[in-house]
Amino acid sequence: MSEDVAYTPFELMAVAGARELKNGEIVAVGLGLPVVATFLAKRTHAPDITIMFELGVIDPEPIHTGVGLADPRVWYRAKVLSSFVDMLGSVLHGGRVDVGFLGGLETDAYGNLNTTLLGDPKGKFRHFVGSGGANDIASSSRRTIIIIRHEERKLKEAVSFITSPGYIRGDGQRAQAGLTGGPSRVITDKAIFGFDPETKRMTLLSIHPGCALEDVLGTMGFKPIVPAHVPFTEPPTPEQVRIIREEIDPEGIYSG
Amino acid sequence: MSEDVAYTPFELMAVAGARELKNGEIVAVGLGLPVVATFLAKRTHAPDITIMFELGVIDPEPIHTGVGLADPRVWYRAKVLSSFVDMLGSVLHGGRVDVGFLGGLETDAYGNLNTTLLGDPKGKFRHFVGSGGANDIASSSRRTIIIIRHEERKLKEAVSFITSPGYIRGDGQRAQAGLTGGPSRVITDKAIFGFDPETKRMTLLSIHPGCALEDVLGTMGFKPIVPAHVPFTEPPTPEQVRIIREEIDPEGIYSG
Amino acid sequence: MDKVVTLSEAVASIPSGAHVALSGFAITRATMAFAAEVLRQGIRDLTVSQCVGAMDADLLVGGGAVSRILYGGGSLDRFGRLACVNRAIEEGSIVAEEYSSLSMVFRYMAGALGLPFVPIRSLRGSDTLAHLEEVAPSATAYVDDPFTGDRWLALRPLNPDVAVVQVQVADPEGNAWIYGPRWDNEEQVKASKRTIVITEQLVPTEVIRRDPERTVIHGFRVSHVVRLPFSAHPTAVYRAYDYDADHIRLYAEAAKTPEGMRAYLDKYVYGVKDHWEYLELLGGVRHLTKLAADPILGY
Amino acid sequence: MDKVVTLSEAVASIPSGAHVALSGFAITRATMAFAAEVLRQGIRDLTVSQCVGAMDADLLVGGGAVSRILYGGGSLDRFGRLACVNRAIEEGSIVAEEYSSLSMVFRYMAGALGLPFVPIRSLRGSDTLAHLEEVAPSATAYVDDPFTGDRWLALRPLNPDVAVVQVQVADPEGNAWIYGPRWDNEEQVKASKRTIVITEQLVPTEVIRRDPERTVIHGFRVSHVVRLPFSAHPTAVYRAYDYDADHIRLYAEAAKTPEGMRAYLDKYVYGVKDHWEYLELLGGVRHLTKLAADPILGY
Repeated sequence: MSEDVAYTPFELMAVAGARELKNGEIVAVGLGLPVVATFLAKRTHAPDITIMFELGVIDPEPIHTGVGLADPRVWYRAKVLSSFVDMLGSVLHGGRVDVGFLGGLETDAYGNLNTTLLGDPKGKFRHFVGSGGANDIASSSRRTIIIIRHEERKLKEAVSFITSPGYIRGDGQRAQAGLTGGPSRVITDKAIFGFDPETKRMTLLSIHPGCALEDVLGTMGFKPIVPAHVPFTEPPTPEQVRIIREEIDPEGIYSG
Repeated sequence: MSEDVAYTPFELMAVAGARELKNGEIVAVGLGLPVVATFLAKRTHAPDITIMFELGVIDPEPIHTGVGLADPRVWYRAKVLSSFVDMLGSVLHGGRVDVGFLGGLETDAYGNLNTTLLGDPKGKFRHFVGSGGANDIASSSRRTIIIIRHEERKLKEAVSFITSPGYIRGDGQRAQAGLTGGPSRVITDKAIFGFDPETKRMTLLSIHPGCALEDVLGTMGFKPIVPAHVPFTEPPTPEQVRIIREEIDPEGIYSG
Repeated sequence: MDKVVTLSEAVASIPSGAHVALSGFAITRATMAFAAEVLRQGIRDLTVSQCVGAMDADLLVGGGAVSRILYGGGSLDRFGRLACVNRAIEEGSIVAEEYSSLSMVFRYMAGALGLPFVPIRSLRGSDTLAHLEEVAPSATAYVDDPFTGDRWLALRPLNPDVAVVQVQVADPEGNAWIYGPRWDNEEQVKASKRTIVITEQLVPTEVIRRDPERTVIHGFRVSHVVRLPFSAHPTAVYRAYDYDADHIRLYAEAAKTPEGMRAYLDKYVYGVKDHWEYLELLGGVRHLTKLAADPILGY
Repeated sequence: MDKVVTLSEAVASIPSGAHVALSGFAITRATMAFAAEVLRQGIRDLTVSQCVGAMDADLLVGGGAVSRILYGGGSLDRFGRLACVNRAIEEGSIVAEEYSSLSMVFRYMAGALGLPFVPIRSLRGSDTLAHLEEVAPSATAYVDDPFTGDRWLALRPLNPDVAVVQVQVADPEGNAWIYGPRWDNEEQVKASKRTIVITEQLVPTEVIRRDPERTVIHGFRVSHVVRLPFSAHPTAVYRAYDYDADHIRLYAEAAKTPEGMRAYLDKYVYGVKDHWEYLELLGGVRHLTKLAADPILGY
């Protein structure tokens, strides 16, 4: 059975991400694992998913791996090639996006994302990619899913700079900012987290096979809510792993 | 010379309209004589004029006469086929239109246009075409030119319904409505009018050859400002008449 | 996902009282077969909207299916007025929210982009606005520019229940191309809760993927796809067929009086079972062949 | 009207201190030849803007021509960071107004449509907005929805002095087509006071008239048309040529240090007279032929 399948942590993350997507949903994705997860869902249980890239691309069928959204390789065989106003305006801001799939430098106990800078914003800092469409997707999607490496420096009590708001500091602060939706899942290479309906604080939902609770908690920068019973994450099926390796990411660039 | 040329009143109106257009200007036109006038200008002294139709057409070169803007005949050989948002939004509301060329059921002493209804708006009335893009063009063009038949019922002290504002009732009322620009000329089959810089009331500028001042004033519903000396309108040249008859409106639908 | 259905199935999805945005402009790409089927199914109390009124709205109003119209004015171009719409306005039998072309499309655009409102320079100082404020007090408001303090007219976003759009090319998912000017159609589709696509040509998605810059209607917005030839007749579909001038004249003449309109409806709408019978009544293939567009001219 | 000029003539029309909107997105359709010529002509103190920062902005910043950047963040995709832009921000040698992709394009859109401001849901609750309010207090404000009373963030319209856009097809008047996604380019052009079109293919207006639905740049908005092959190199132009991965890696490595960047500029920008010499330095026809796009794949 699936226990026998060998898979990488990234393949497990991609599969866990794919399981979060329902058929017929409209998904806004940045590049990397989110794309692998979304293509996997579309090729398995959710064939009617609509995949949207912010710069103006819907439902491409790439046959070569691209270096980023700007790479024509990822536009290949798209159904729509248009613009930011069309994608981020009429689809996202217009309220049509069900799921926003985001990664980042660091996230925190309330699902805020930082892709802008590390260090002291007022003093010495190192500047990175910034928002792109991430802030827009985090602000207007019905729900967002965060995929991030499970490291202490990446999972903090509070990010040093909020590029894309999650629940901010909890206490209804997201609603006060005029935003609905918010993060529903955080998927790492060790566990899957949700958010407490009341406090909006990150809550451990499942631990990946082979990981121990101490390991999960000992390698993050804050203490999430931990329920009495925490199940193991369902591992990938052989078919899911095959599709990732043979069809979606044959060069193993994102999931290797 | 040109005195010898036989021409119809409509041909004279078209020529007078063409003379108002400068090379390089962007012109928003409805169908009919305004189109004849604009194409004439483009084929003579103003080859770099940009002609725009509200529904999404730039610089067509029709070879057949159309029944209206919706007729594919008038889109033939266009450089751009797009949309209302592109034309009326990014070109007109964006502030790029130099001249709006309008006709109507009736206009008045302050250059307001009515294309909506005749009769009592609160009681018995007959409803017509309404605004289309006319109100937008009258509101956002740098200047507008009105072409209309010279009849008492069409040239009134005050129109019964302002579809497209001119100077409203004068006294800076147009500016109070947040509008700049306004009508610069009214061209009829008997005369050409401008507007007084102060009062914004219609002012007689020239009388077409063969018309008498009494005839002009006696066949309109209000008294315009009449300067001491009123010249005759310059008649069409043989070349202008030839271009209208042979190239622009060979079937004489608009200028016959 | 294959969304291809018959016209009657697509029309049956529209409840009485719905707000329907129509793709027609005067005598081009008007949803005529759709309008006729709406009348045959007895759907009532519709709100219809389009930037410039077209023959589809006139037929629906003439058939008594409309209680409210939002439009920027309109006509049958040189064939005449929208006689049924104008008569209904004059008699007060429908509520007419009259706008300008830009103010209508800005309302659709605001609805499409999720803007809470959109400022506009048009309408101010006009009786069109004064009348609009009476019949639709909640459609407009005033807002101060937070940067300059200037006062602007603000329009409320418009989100129709369904857009019905006549296109030249679509795939079974509803991804569609429109040849020629698109007037307000893109904004109508993006503002509407769902869209019914009526297409001349039905192509595999493979064809759409060959020229995706042309895809102005996204499949995910579409609930039904209907493939029906000459479904805009007697209006024109650029690059497919020309308008049927004789039939539009016949309609314009009939529509001048309620009796004439009644007779037109009895013969061309209620007198036929469906669009196929309508096409035969016109003279079938022999007549329609005369309307086929020239591949270069597009009409 | 024929507006075809050389790149140096077009660049010479841009005064120091101007606001220039650039068409690049990361490693695609970046205005590289333009940026190099700006540096050779010693134009300074520019404000540059684009929704997503690209290699063109990085080269201009690396060459010291930029004092302010408005962008939504950006990178060289997997080739690395925008090292020069990031270093300049870290050192405070340029002012950076950071937005998101949508808030940037909404500012262009408001400028294009003549809207006094545009409400948006993005940015609120973020440090991106907090930082923006510090460096550009006049770029944003708050406005109450006159229909619901809800408070919205409002963006000020953006009207650059000139848009510089890399396209695949243009005619001598500047009517132009863009193949592939257009990201913010249409809104940049429509918002800008004028546009410089840099095209791979120069075609007669006759060709434009054959497919006018594709014309996303209107000739009347264009002041100069430059026909220059591989003018986006080393970035990609869809359906024309692929990105030059080796050269981008070489650039990304060099840009990591001021010294490395200096050496890159001395060799590839100041070390050549013009774009033609640059192409020869790369290896001329023999090297460029390897980058030619496959007609089906587009890369």
